[in-house]
Amino acid sequence: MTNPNNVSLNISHELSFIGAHALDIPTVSLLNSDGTLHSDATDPNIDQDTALRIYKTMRFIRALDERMQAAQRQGRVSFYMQCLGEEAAVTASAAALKDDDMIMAQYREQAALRYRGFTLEQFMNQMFSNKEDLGKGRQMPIHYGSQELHYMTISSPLGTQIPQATGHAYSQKVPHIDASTGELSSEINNVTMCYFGEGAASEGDFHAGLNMAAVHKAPVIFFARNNGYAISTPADEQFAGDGIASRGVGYGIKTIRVDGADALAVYAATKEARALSVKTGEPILIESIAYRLGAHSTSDDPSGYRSKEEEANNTDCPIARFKRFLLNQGWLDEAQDDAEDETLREEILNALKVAEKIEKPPLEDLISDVYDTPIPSLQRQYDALKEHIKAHPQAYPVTAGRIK
Amino acid sequence: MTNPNNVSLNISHELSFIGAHALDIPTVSLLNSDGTLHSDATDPNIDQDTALRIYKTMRFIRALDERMQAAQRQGRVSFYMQCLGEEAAVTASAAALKDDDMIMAQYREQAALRYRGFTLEQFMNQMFSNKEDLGKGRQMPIHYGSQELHYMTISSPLGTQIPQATGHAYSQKVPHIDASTGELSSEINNVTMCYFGEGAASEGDFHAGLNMAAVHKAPVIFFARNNGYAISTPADEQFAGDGIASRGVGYGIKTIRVDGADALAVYAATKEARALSVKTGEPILIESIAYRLGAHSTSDDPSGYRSKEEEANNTDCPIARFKRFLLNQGWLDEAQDDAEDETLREEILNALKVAEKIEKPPLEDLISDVYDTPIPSLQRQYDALKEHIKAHPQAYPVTAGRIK
Amino acid sequence: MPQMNMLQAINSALDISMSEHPLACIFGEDVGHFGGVFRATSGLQEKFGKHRVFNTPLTEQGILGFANGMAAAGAPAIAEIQFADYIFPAFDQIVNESAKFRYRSGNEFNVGKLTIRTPYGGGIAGGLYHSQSPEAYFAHTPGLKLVVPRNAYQAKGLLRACIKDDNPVIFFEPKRLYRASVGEVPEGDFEIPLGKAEVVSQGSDVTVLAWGAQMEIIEQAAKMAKSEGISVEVIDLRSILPWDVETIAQSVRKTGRLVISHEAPITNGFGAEIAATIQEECFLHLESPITRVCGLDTPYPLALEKEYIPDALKVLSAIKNSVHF
Amino acid sequence: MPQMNMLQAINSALDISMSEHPLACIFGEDVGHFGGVFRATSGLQEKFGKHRVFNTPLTEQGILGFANGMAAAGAPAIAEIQFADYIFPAFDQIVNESAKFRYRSGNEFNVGKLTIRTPYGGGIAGGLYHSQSPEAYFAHTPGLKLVVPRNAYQAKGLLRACIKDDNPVIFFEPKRLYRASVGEVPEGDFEIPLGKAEVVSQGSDVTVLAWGAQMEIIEQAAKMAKSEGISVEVIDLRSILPWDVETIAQSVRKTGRLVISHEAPITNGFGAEIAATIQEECFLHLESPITRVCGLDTPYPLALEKEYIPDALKVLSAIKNSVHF
Ligand SMILES: Cc1ncc(C[n+]2csc(CCOP(=O)(O)OP(=O)(O)O)c2C)c(N)n1
Ligand SMILES: Cc1ncc(C[n+]2csc(CCOP(=O)(O)OP(=O)(O)O)c2C)c(N)n1
Ligand SMILES: [Mg+2]
Ligand SMILES: [Mg+2]
Repeated sequence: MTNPNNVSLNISHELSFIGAHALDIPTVSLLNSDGTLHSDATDPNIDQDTALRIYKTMRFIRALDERMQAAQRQGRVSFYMQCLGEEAAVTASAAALKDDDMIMAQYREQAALRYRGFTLEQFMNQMFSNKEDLGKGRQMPIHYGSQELHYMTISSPLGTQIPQATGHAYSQKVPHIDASTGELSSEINNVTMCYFGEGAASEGDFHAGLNMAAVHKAPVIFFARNNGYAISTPADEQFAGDGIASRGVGYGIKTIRVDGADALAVYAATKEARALSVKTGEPILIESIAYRLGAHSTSDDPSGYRSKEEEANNTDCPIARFKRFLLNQGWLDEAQDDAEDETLREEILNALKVAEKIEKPPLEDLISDVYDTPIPSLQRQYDALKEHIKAHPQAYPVTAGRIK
Repeated sequence: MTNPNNVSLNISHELSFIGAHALDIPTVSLLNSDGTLHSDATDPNIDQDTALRIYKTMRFIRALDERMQAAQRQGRVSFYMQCLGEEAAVTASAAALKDDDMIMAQYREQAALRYRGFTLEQFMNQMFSNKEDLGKGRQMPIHYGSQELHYMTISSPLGTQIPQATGHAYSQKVPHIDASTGELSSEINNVTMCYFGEGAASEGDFHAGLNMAAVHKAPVIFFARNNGYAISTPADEQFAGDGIASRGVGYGIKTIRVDGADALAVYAATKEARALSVKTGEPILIESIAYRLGAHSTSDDPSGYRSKEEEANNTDCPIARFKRFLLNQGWLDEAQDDAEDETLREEILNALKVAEKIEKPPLEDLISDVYDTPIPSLQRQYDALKEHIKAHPQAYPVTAGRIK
Repeated sequence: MPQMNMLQAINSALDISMSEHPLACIFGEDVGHFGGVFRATSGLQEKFGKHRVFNTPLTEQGILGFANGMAAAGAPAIAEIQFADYIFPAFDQIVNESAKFRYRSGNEFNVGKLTIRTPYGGGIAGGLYHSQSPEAYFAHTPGLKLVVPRNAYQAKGLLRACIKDDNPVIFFEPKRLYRASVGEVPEGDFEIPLGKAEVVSQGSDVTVLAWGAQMEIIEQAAKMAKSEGISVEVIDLRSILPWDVETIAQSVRKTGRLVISHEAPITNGFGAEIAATIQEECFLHLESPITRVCGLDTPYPLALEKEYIPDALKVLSAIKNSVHF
Repeated sequence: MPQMNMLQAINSALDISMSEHPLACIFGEDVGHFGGVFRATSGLQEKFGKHRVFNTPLTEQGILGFANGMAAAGAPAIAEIQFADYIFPAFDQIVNESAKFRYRSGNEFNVGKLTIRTPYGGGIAGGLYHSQSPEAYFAHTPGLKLVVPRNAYQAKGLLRACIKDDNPVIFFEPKRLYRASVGEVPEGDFEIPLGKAEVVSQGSDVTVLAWGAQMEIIEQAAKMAKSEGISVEVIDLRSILPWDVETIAQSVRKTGRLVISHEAPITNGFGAEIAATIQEECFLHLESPITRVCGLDTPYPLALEKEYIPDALKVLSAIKNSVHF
């Protein structure tokens, strides 16, 4: 569009409005519910190792989610969030990335982290905010992060990671730009993957992040998890457009909508998106459609805001569907799988028992990392606190015994 | 869309992306540059009185703009912003409203205010921030506002008026809702008109305002003035979609793009938008395409960022085009018009000379209106200030003589 | 009088306010059918209709923008921000818009009918983003009023006053006390005036001042001090803006000593303003430096929350240091 | 040494920083080809390329979100907010994100490479929205550093230190002095350490403290006071966070008196924190109350700006009142 207003140039002399839903956006689905490919589907030719890695990740997350939900009910952890229903969306999209592509997630994407190799112990240490937690026990359960695994630590304020992902991705592109032409001189090594919910997509940060990515051609994949709810707020009280995908054209971003309970469709779409993005630098928007099968978090009970009928009509389990695919392919032995699942569940319970007994972080960690090194006033506050605790050790049992 | 994810339900088995510019958005134009209607154009059947009121408003604003630009160069006012090139966009859209529809503008819409009857003296008093200014001399020149004329006082932070317009419009709808059905029980009396630039449309507030208006069906007309520039930033460094209009579908908002230098097209589109909105409550997005013929403001010089060629290619004067239409209609006598313009320019100069001599607001106005009534601490600060000024009258010549 | 917890008291104030004005609306994330994540708006959508009590999309800047517009149209706009930690995306709409609306227009327009409700504060294992006490961020903003209740009774009376006040007000609700604070609260309408502190218990040796949930802590410290023979005058500030300089100054002129406590980090918290003003007002009466017992200058932590918070023991030590200076 | 005005000094610091790190980027509204509305980034796009010095869309929250992401990737991100009055849409990204990035992640990630530059302050007939001094809004936020230079030399040395510092820093530029402050500034690289105040001139009767453009005013007041026989110690705070308690306390222990002046409204401005801390640190040395000479508690006005600002005459009166208490 080579005119100052940056708009298309066709002129019309007739007064007519563009319809509120003028775009026709399909949902891409490849796998039937019985685990066979739709007859006319593009076969993504997934390899056996990747497929099994996806499957085992999903199975792990399901087991972890069930265990931790129960643990919260027992009062052993304060809070938990399950991924129920969205395991394929998260896992298969992460599988389509390179393992060193940065992931900037919202909070319900523990499966992507697991896919990268976050250990059972690491999950547990975070949730029990003990001294082994990489985050030093500072955030609520499920706020994971790992520099080593290129998984940005989760931040509770919604939407903030969206423009951050744009800036992060842009920075990865800079070394590939030929300063004289302004063009890419080589394929970009990494994309940045940005997950968010359809609720968070209402934040102003969403608008800024997508618009800037389009204008500056930042290699970022925006992965919108439309699971129908933001806590109690249903999608039709969240937006009036056709999902999140209908927004892509407003930013000039190539967009695709996928069945988020279909691991193959998610995998194929994300792989293609990544390939496009590293070649051109341009961002891609993917909207995944899957129903939040569980509660928002352990703090809520969806029976207060959604009907039994609706829940009964939406029970599509992405793990079961993918399992059928693997069985059809002959890549999985069901009996062995069941046995592994059994063992896994025991391991999880044991890891929980270990992690809940590990002591909390030391007092130093109350003030470290506010700055790269503590500023003088904070150091003084800390020294005074140490004296106070030494004077009243019985009141601060968690740290008193360990103060130097 | 009756599914929990609030998306259209067509399924595809083929992996293909929606193009970054999948919508084809025409620009509606009715008047030829010679002031005749395009042969296949929908005739909006504007009446003579309205047409002349539009024309005289535009002519007034052009004269005012030229005079005040010069006055700033002479150091008589500190700042000014011209409407050059966008007079038709602003005036004709305001003409399509009812005079008591609230207007929430950005800053370059003085023509809308004039159309409502803001007097030359009122313009001048604001720009000279004298004691007759309705705004009590508190804001920079061009930050007009009038409760009587339903024109919300201009606020410098960009984009903030967009969600405000949504809330304002929604509140006007509330009395028309039948509480038992949730449906409209009657046509809504008023819409809210919200003007903003294509630059301001990048703010997060834009996203919030449009999305909320669509979800809550607020009778608001979003009028995006795409004039190609935000200060020095050209539209193609502002967005990568097809103008602002391409965003409508993402919110589920009916949208139209008009030639903003074509008063008839703007009038017709806005009239139609208003009619739709009061009937259904739904918001409408109008994008006006017109080139900012002048500088951003008196603080800038566009030769630093746009080419002579571009400027030479974009000289479409909306006033001249509409004048030709009026002449064709036989509604205007050119000689009389020229004479009126002459007189007008003298009146403007005289009004300027009067306004610049009117004294500044009294000291009380430094602290009134922070709250409905001054809080005690502020009253104490004021009392101390009064004493200080009384002790040093020579240092505060503007107020010292008038302190009680 | 019936017993209510703080949530019930707030709900009752909202109910009365909605009945009072036909255009009044309550909105925010999840406040509709669900009644809010803490259930403060429970039952109100059923009573007043989906058009007057409704969920918004998830955008705090949008909620406040919408609220400003509604208030400017003359309708009571009662906006909820789900957690005070999430009020920052709305900062521009509050600080640059709500606070300056009347002034910049020369009173042609105003948003006096705006009330923002938001749960704040720690002590609930919420970590960085479910624990903040951001009142001081707003206290530097002429045009706003800021109010914090300490119990159910105060919550109802103050919230009613906020909604009726003709200025934009932020009402910070101490979420730790939502269910914990139970007491007698009149069923009907009543108001507690804004801008007035309350001397909760009289004393002669030292004045101790706080607001909101922190009142419980200083009252506990005052009791401990009493058993050590120190007589504490306990004051609830209640309004942060405007704040009641006179009541505090009068008390400090009597006791000669002042301890201020708040949960937020100490640096540039509202305690700073109080200390700065009172050292000036009471310079010749002060027998020891004014002391602040506050959160440390760190983000709000999780595992070491107990160490972080200004608890009764820390307040007690400050009281003793002040008295034995 | 060459003479530079403050804009040239800033431009030079930016130029050096861009040469130093191949991934460093400068971005913001109109900073590209145009060189910024004040021309602080003039010539830099031509020198370093459009991919490293570029205009952003008009979204402050986006600019800061983008900047946080870039800094998290390890690249120096130098973001400009066109006027400090427009920093509030980015408040959440700064206060909830930049400031807490390192802490919340246990130092797995950080945005230490972030520097925000923004012109602030009044005295230019800018009214409500081109005059604000919002430093105090950020001063309540552990994790941030805040810096304000008083002249061209300081601007270059401090900005270089901000960019090299491994924490997110906001650099407030006194726009009234952009062209007015001219002085000798080294062509080459140099740094002025953060967190250190500077005693600009020694005195014995009273300490007067300010920062940024307000330094000019207090220096003028100090001169006027001198002619009335009062010896003023003038201090430039330079860094608001962390701030140099020791230098101020030492001075006040010597003079026994303190006057603080800032342009921002008095209530909960950063003067409050200084007064609160110093009355505690220097309690036994204070001979008169610490006084603040600040903006009134109103939005920033236009026609009556002269009456509003804390000018030299007002500072002088406060000095005299302090000395003759
Ligand atoms: C800025 C902000 N506002 C509000 C919240 C509170 N909150 C936490 S999760 C949530 C709903 C998010 O819904 P969605 O984005 O759809 O993600 P989902 O939970 O469905 O995965 C809300 C409102 C928050 N964390 N941050
Ligand atoms: C929040 C905010 N950021 C920045 C500015 C400074 N500013 C004033 S006008 C302007 C450009 C606006 O461009 P556009 O919206 O296209 O309107 P136009 O001037 O073209 O009519 C900018 C950046 C501002 N006023 N508010
Ligand atoms: Mg959701
Ligand atoms: Mg523009």
